[in-house]
Amino acid sequence: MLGTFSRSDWLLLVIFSAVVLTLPWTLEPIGAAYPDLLQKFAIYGIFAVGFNILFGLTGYLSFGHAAFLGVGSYAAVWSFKLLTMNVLPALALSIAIAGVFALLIGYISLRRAGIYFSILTLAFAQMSYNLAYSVLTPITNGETGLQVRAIRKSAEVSLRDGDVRIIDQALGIPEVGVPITNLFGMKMSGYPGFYFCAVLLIVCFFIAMCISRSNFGMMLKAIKSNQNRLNYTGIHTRPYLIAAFVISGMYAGLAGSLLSITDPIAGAERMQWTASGEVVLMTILGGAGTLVGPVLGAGLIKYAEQKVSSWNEGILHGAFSFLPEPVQDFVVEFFSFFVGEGWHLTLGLMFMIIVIFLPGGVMEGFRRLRRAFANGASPPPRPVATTTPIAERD
Amino acid sequence: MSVAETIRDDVAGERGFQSDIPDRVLHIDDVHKSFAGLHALSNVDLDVRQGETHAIIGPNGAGKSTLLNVCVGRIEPDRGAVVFDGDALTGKSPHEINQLGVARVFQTPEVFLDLSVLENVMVPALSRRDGHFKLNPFTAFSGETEIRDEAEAVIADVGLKNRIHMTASSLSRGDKRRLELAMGLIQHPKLLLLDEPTAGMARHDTNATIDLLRKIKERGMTKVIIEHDMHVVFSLADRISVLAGGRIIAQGSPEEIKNNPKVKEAYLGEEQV
Amino acid sequence: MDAIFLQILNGLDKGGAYALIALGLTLVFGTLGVVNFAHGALFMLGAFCAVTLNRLLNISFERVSETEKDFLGNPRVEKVPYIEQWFGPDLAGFLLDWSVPISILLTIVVMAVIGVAMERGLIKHFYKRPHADQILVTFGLAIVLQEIVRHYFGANPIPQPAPDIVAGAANVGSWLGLGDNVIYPWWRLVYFLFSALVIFAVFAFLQFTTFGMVVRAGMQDRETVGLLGINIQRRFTVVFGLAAVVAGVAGAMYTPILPPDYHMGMDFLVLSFVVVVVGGMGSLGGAVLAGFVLGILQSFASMNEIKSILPGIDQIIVYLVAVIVLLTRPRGLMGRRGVAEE
Amino acid sequence: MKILYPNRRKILQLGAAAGAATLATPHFFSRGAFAQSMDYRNAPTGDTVTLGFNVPQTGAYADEGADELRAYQLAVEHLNGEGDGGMLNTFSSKALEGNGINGKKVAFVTGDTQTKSDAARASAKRMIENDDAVMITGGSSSGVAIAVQGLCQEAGVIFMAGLTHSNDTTGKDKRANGFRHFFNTEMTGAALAPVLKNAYGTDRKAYHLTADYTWGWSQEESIKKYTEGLGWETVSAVRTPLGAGDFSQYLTPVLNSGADVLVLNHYGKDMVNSLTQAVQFGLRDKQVNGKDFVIVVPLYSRLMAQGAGENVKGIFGSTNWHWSLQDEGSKAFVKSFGEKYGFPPSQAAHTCYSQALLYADACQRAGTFQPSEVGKALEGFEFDGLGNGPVLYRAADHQCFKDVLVVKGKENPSSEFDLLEVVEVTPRAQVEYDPELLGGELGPYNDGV
Repeated sequence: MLGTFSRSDWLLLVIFSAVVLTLPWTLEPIGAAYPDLLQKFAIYGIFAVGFNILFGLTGYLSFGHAAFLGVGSYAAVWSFKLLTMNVLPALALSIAIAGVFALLIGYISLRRAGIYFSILTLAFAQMSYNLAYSVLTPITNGETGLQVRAIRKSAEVSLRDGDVRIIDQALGIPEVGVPITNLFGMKMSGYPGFYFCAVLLIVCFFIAMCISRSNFGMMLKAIKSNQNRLNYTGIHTRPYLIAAFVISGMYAGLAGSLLSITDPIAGAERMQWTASGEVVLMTILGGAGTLVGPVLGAGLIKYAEQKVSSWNEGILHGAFSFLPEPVQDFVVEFFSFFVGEGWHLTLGLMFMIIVIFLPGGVMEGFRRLRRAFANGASPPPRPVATTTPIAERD
Repeated sequence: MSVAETIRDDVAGERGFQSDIPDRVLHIDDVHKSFAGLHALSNVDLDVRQGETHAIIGPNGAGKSTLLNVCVGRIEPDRGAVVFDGDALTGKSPHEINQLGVARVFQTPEVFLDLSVLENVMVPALSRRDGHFKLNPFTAFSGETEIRDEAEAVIADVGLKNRIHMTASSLSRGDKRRLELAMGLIQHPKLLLLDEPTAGMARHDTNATIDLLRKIKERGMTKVIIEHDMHVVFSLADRISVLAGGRIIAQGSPEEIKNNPKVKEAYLGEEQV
Repeated sequence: MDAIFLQILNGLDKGGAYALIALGLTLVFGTLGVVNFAHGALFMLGAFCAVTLNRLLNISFERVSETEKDFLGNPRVEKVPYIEQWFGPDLAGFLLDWSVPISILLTIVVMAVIGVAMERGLIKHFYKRPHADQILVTFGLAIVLQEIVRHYFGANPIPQPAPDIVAGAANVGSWLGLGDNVIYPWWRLVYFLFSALVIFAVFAFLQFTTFGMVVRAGMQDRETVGLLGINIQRRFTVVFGLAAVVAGVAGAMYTPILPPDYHMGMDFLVLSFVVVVVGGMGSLGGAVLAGFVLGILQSFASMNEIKSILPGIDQIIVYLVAVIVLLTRPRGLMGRRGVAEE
Repeated sequence: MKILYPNRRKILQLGAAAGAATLATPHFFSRGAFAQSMDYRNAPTGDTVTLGFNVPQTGAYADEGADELRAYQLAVEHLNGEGDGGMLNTFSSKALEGNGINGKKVAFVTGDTQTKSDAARASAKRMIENDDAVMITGGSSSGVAIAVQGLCQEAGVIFMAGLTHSNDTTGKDKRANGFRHFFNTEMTGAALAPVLKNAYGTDRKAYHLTADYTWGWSQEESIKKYTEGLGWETVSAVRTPLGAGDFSQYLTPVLNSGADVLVLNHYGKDMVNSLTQAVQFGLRDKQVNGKDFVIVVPLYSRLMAQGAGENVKGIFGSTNWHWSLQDEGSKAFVKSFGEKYGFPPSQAAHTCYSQALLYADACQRAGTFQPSEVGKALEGFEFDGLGNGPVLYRAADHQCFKDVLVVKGKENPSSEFDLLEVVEVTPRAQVEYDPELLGGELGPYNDGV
């Protein structure tokens, strides 16, 4: 496999890795270089890369991927509560359980295609969310979210409120208060947590790249292009689709697991349809079907959510303090519409502008820029229609 | 095998119709299909022998495409059976039928528009080699050199060599048809079903296609061709069946068909023979 | 028995609202082929038309009160609506009391304008684009619309009382010879009749006008209608406007039941999509049927007797039904082959 | 003022001094994780101290969040000696001098909780990790409060809870670094029950509609406990999905249940909708068992009650504070808030303002911002003049104990803000309970080093 990567593929991987690992330096100027946001970039990057394996390659739009994110989170926290604070079992457990869950949902949902498939996945995710929030509280701790606790003092305390951590106890690892997740003693919060997520993001990116360049990936692309034809070509498309669904479900489970690893709490709202919608938006915003696009999209949306929402008027006044007073007031007034509590408006406008002017997402923008530079002229309009523009030859 | 055997014997006994053909590959037995009361096919019996090129002709709406669709599993017949090489095709899904060795070339090109010409041809080749499903996310597509060589050869055969890296969506309609043909050929099917392979092609392209199909014939591939263009039909066919109003009204060698009065009647004013 | 009867009423009432929202959604999808995530926002805008009319009627001049003090202890500034001064307290009182039903007139005009503007300015360019793009752009638009509403009206729900005469509950039981405990809010009965009327009107419009015939033909086979040389563009615009108006009046009339807030469109969005899909994408009859079926099932699932057997069933019933329907009937209750399946 | 300044400076540096070694050093080498000299997390080094205000700015509680933010901004002004000083003048502790806290000017950063635990924690983390906030405060729901409280415990900063009413915040989920001024469902039950007895008698049958999540259950349990203690019977308690919108299918069964009291354990939008619809169903005008049918809304929010309009008339509930209170503290707060913003503050605004002041005062008295020291200054602290009469910050569970207001929807409101009237101020002694009752453990303080 490795031998058949082209030189540009290797280059992409190396550049991607370099960029991801240097984020704590490069994002400093835009105020995004702090552990939590960096972790979120990496985690949601993984989520979006995985989602893209399903949506970008096969064209099947799942509106329920958040369910796997949630299941992964819960599985990880339960691993912390029952087994050990070491993150490796949590990772394995999350991926496995999310995979099984995805197999179940995928097996049923993939009996349908198009918008019917989307609604089936949405229905499953919403059921998971509603139940997790209410009836399943013994497993999920409902609204408050499932948290890691101190070792319980007696078996009467419910497992929600007191942990057992069989492995850690057996190994005699001492605990003071509520312990922190670790990788063989290395704390998984802060920057070590980010680097852990970043390495996994690079691994996941690499796997996605392999898939995209593989026979399997080619079949998925052929499904997107013309599923019917593929059937007449002797390919049974459903197992391919189920495999893609499960793989992307496992990516989501991994992302959910990392959310719990960097911050050991799992809440039901991670499964809500808005969370599923978010990953769809990330992928389309960055550029569905491209490798880097989803990661970019994830970064953009998380940045808007975390940073744009925090720019209050005071900060705006600070930023525009070089302007004369009346102009400054006007400018601040104008911008406060879009930032702080208005950050949703910015997000909505961003969606519209990108999809209207750059149908292929941010990556499309980069392509156009590159073409513009290469040609030294204005970029040619991109053919949107897939019908044949060329008349009969001869 | 035994089911097919029985069917074959029954049919042979009942109808006394070309009693026993040892090298018969495809056997269509008493197929009926009606859409909302309209009989698209009734009592269709047809045999295709090993290695022959069998043309099905008939006026528009005669049921030719429906018959082909029944063969590839797109349409379930109301009654009757299609037996291929000992296996009943009726009730099988399209991919299973293809895996048995039946490939179809579509009338309106059904290619993978987002993929390149080369990829379009390699996908069916992989299907032939790996079967209907193989989980191989780490087998590099670009590492399939053997299949690529073969695909390139087939692409050259159909005359798309200089378009090999173009996206299929940017091909002209005629080129898409060549691509269709290549996708069928690369599977080396036991039986190739061609639905009007030259429709819409210019004359010299048509001739090139005829030459190509002749060449394949030499390799011993069995073919069923639905065709309007009598020039193509008479250049290629070993035997011809004539379909009209959902029934087979005549069957025989090109010479016999040419002189069959019923055929002339059915085609009167429609096509020049 | 009474309980079941009441739950059927509840179901019909809910179903009416679901059907009205789903109707426009499926109409737009069936004719224009556009998945409109901003449809919920149109429902919300309709509701805020009612709020706006109420505010307009309440435009006041200020008068410093001689006797009363405000919360800071300063003399209270009283507001007197201009209409009270112009028309006298009786008529003004009547107008304010009936502001929700009256607002339908305003809603129709405003929503038609918004619908046409939206179609001309944005949706039109997305007919040929993939559904994913349509979803993204309309979702973005929905966010923008609701943020604008929030900017002017705040995030809190705004009460919109029904006219006094239909504010209370009707003793339905006494009409039908059931017990005295069978009472039902007047306004909900009004809403049910209203939704039935609107649904009927839309169907009649599509059934008995030439325009409607073309639209129905378009839903069957868009390309052919285009080939007939009919100016399909203009008709699309009208269809979108119609869908916006239906969603809008549904929202305006719903305000006494659910005090509107800027987010109500999103709350209804997922549900209305489920209704449309259960009914079958692009099927008007299916949308109405599914609306009522889901409404009634949801009501029954909330009964204590059922919840005690299946805890949490009322939380998931809608989705559960959607899954079952889609697995047994691939294209929903009344969907056609090939629509939205690519 | 805080976030963009350093960044903009950094951009300028980037332009001016290319290759400067300082730039290449990431955040975490230069400060924080490896700086051992500090004895607690985010110790302020300059002449300002940064507080983090984490409130819902989008979603259903956005207006409440906006009101909280207004209160915080007012508090910051007063702490820095601007404005009229508000409740600083009536506060019993005189440690604060109007020159900031511990001589440092107060700066603040804001964030959006979106009323989601994940978003709230992410936003709090940003303030702690990126903006060096030394204390986090705010929020409008218990789920968020508990999630952020847990985070602050791990990170080693103080959390001053905003509006959170669930018992768990200072019960099962209490943390050493977390403090709550707001009351809880236990107190609501204890305060409300006697008033209900006086108004409606002891022979009542109650029907509960409860929002199906932790806070709803907590509320239902407390009200049941105290009303059943009075002799009321609980006919049924039905869980309703959060954000159900239309509650008709849950309301019709009430008609035939034989119940004569409907308890709505809902908050926010759920409360507005269920109350509006219950009134439409004629429940307020009904007669059952020879008695007038009544509705009770145990936790009132004046801001939210506005959404229910006239439907709140005559309906009992409890609240943490109300602007119509006539003590000096409340009057001072209403005056300075009203003059600045043009309308009276909500209970959410009041509790947030108080929390900001209480934190500042504790720091001042402790002489440091170190969480363990500040916490000790708050533990067992008795104060007055913040609008609730004499209050105790109990050491055992970091919960404030104060008088609880029982209110009723006003029959003849004089303005759009004048929706509730205080019918009884239940004295503190009556709502106190044993800290062991609600379980949980504070654990040790975490200074974050």
